[in-house]
Amino acid sequence: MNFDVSVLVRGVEGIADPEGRTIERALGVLGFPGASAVRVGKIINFSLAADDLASARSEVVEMCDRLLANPVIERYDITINTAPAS
Amino acid sequence: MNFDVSVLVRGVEGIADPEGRTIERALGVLGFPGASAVRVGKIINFSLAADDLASARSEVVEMCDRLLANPVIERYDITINTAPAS
Amino acid sequence: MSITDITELISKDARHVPLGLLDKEYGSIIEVLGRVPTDVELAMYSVMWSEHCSYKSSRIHLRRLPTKADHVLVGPGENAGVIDAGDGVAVALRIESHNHPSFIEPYQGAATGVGGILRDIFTMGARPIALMDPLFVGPLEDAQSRYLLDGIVRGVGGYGNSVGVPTVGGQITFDRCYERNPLVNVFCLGVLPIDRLVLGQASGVGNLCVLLGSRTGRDGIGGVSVLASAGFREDEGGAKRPSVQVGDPYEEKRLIEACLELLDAKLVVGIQDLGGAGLACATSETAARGGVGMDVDVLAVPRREPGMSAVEVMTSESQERMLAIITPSSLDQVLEVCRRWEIEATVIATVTGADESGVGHLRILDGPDGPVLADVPARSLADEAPLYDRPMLEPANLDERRDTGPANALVSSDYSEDLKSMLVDPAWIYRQYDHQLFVNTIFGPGDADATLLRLAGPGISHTRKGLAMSSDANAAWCAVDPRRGTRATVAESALNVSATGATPMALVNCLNFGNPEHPQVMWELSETVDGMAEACSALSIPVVGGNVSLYNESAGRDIDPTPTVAVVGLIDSVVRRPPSIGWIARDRIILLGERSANVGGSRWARDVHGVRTGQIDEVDLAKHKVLCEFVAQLVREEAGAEVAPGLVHGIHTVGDGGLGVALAEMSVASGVGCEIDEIVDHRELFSESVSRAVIATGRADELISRARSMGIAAIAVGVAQGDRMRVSQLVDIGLDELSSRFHDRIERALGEIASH
Amino acid sequence: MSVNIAIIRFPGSNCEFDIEEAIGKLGANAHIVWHQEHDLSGFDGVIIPGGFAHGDYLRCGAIARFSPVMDAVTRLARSGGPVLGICNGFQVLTEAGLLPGALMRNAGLRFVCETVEVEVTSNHSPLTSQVALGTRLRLPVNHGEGNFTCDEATLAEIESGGQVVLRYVDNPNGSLNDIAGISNREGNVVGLMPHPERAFDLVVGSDDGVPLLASFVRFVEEHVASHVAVGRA
Ligand SMILES: Nc1ncnc2c1ncn2[C@@H]1O[C@H](COP(=O)(O)OP(=O)(O)O)[C@@H](O)[C@H]1O
Ligand SMILES: [Mg+2]
Repeated sequence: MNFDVSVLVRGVEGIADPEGRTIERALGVLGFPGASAVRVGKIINFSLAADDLASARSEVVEMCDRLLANPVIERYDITINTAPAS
Repeated sequence: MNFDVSVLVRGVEGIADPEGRTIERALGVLGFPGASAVRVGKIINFSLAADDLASARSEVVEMCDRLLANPVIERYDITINTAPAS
Repeated sequence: MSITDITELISKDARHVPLGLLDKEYGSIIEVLGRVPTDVELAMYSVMWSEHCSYKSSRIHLRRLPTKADHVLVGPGENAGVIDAGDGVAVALRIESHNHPSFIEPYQGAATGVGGILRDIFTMGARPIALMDPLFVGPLEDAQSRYLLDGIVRGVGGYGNSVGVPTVGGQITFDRCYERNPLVNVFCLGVLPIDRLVLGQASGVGNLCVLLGSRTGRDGIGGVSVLASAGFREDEGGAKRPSVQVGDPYEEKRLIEACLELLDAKLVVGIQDLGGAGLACATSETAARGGVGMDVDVLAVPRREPGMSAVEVMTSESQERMLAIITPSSLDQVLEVCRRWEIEATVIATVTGADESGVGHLRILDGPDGPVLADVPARSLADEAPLYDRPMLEPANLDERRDTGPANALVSSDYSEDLKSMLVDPAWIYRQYDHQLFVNTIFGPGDADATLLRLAGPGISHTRKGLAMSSDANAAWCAVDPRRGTRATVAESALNVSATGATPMALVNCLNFGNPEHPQVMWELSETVDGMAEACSALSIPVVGGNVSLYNESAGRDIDPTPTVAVVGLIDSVVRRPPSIGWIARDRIILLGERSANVGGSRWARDVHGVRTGQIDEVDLAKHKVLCEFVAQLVREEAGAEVAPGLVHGIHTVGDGGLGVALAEMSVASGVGCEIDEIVDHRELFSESVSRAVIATGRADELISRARSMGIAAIAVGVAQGDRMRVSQLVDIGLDELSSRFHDRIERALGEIASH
Repeated sequence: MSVNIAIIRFPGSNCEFDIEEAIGKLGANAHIVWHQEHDLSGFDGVIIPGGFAHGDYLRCGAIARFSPVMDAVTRLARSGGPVLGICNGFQVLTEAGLLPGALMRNAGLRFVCETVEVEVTSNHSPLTSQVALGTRLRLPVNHGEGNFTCDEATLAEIESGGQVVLRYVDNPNGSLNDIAGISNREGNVVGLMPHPERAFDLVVGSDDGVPLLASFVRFVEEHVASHVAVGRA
């Protein structure tokens, strides 16, 4: 089966986010002072061939732990959907 | 009112995604050959003070057009939720 | 309070234990204060009296290093050493380690290591113009070591490149002793007009302390006491995560510019960076150095997160912050400069006078008139940590370890293959670093034995002088004999600098060692300091600064003693590019220095045969000094004249990998092979006896007779020619293969090019 | 008469002093201008130097284009004034819409600092107007995001319009059609990833950047002369 996987990787709470801060400052200068608490993350989309949803999920968890996220400073959220048959 | 905004910025179709390609290769090497069509995007979360949903949305569209995405290489998707009253 | 009272207090109260303080240290605190410390006081003592901040295990040894010379303006003890380079220009230099953080999170660990050392330099009033990054990781065959190397290199580049300071050199060592404890040392050098020199001192009762830069978050709390001052046990990486800091090079870039502008405008009385131990360190050190007190309003400190306690604020190691001491009348101008550079600036403290007995107190207040959370003699935090003369023990099996017999009995079936396996081009590393910014780089990484820069930079007067620098370390030599190994390391570094025509002027060192509670490690440290002192005295190179990193151990195994040194030298006039490590077809190849067939302590014995024992040759330091001066003179003649005498075409010192690796690198650099007939013994090819250099020349007789007239041994070993490297019956390798094995080593290991 | 060239300094610029020194050696007056300035009258040409204008976390040059000085740069460019962007300056000019296309992360995802060979492929720019077509130059590159890209229509247009002024001989970053530098259609605005100011003296290894920057200064001088002539007529 084919699955559409989306992994959202974000900094853990309390870790500084220089990119978010810079964007926040720039938005303020551009006339959007209402924006605050800007945080930037990364989203990784891919399709995955796997036997079933459970094995897809466990494979993606392993991918995250080993490659996609750095557990020391990042956390991740996984979304998996069954890909529409094409 | 306060809104939780999430802007997803991705490369437009047809533009190379070197980061996605590299991750795909690395996943293959690590023993996950089932992953394909890897694309990487950026997600920008922030809270926004605005009068109502419509004005929040139009403000975020403007932010995207002016700063958050480069239309030559990127497209964006906006999600806005009402922030839980605290 | 009586001793028994204190003992009783300690036994009831275990607050100090999780902070890494010993019972007797807690007792000393109670004795200093005459009472039980508050939480804020205790937290400040725990970070300031940590190994990392107080050098409590190493201080009594470091005193033996020679630190004086006429040109030394600032020696050890300040944020950086400073030397006079003439013409109103001074040079500030320092080296630091960021070992433990780089193991936990290689990118951010290395990045914040760069950030920290930069602040040590610009806090002296110098503009940072050069970084070097000696790195030590496990073998490339080990997957975790490859991951660490990749992250560390990205981190150094990610920070250095965008902060706008070029990384102009460094070193890379692969050895299994670093497998679970990589070392990231970072050297920085800055230049300044002498009259901008400023010290990290508070003075002037009523003066204000302004905190500049990033907001304070919960990053790196207890980093110095919990992280840098204890080893890693098996699988402990995770538990120490809260100490990870994230660097922001853009904030640092603006901080550099703002601080230099404040100093140029004479708006600052004293300034100090915030590094390990954060505000506790910056406030107590500046007050102690100036013999004054300080009232800190901890509520005034801008925070990144809600709900932070005073303890957290005082000990946070959030990056990119500085503390400036200014007169109240200059506040508006200071704020204006900071506003221009988009730097947050907040008055957080005032300078107070000493008490009737001459002691300046650091007081932490919760709000301008709020309750006093801490009141301690500033000096007791900064200067009065307990000093330990820890037990030392010479290892029992020294004779066996130093026996050169086993190494010298080794033979291989294919010396060509041995040599190829020993070649590593660090270009994969330095290609990821901006190494040309400021257009000063005459010899960048990979070009010569040392980096050579124009002595120039924004804001200082232009000269024709050159500034040479080399960072060196060889733990394998030191593991067998730390004293002799360190002498050889200093000698090698001085010769590298001399090979670009410069005279060595100053040295900084980073002593990376294992657990100081192991008596053998303390013996190694002590021997190393003695070796460094002997070499620096004999070669007239003052030690102007250093850093000690202890507890480099993993799962109970200490790393090999790794003293890193960086020598900086000056050359009066560079009007042409001096000769580098290439040669020209038909050059004669001359070896300067004594021949040796001892492969004890060599990389060949260690990496090819797994034999880690055997002494290296002793360096005759008096003779070595003559060699350094001779080599520098030869190169200066080529660099300083509009028309070069053309005696020296190429030069390369012999070090790690011996003559074989030196000749291979010269062949690859020039694209011309060589025919070496004088070397017939494989041991001579791989011996790492220092105090030797290879010179390529078209006028061999002249060169040899000049050398011999100085009492320096010199022989012709072969000629540069053809497209193969040939050494008697030992080695025969085509240049193409030699080049690809050299250039591709790291990429291949990382899978960035397919392996054969 | 020596011309006045503004070198724009953002808080994160870092090559401004290097280009100032190079332009000074060519006999023009180089002035460093803070990004908060609104007015560039009195300047005959503009250079945006390398660096990391505003930290460049979001996209290189994305925030820089909103600095007040960029309105003045845009006015000068639209009125035919010579504008040069080097490295980060090139990124700023594409973000500001003064040059077509965009610069993405290098194909290898690694920062590259090395000396590469480029070939002059068009004279239709201030940087190359005085340099023979086909000239090969050795110039340092130093960037993490130098991978030029654009859509097919734009590519066809810049190729046919002679707007590709420099091409890599051996592509270090994956850029489309080996593009190292481009000009606008009018030929007065030019951007390139390599650093000509870093190749300005044989002591540091190469002086191949001299003809390019000398060409730029000459172009500025001619632009001034033609305006003076127009003004008189
Ligand atoms: N980590 C590094 N960062 C930057 N440059 C490096 C690094 N490692 C090595 N280099 C550079 O590569 C060149 C060769 O290094 P090395 O093999 O240690 O030289 P040598 O053995 O001749 O002293 C030197 O110019 C050095 O500065
Ligand atoms: Mg070396």
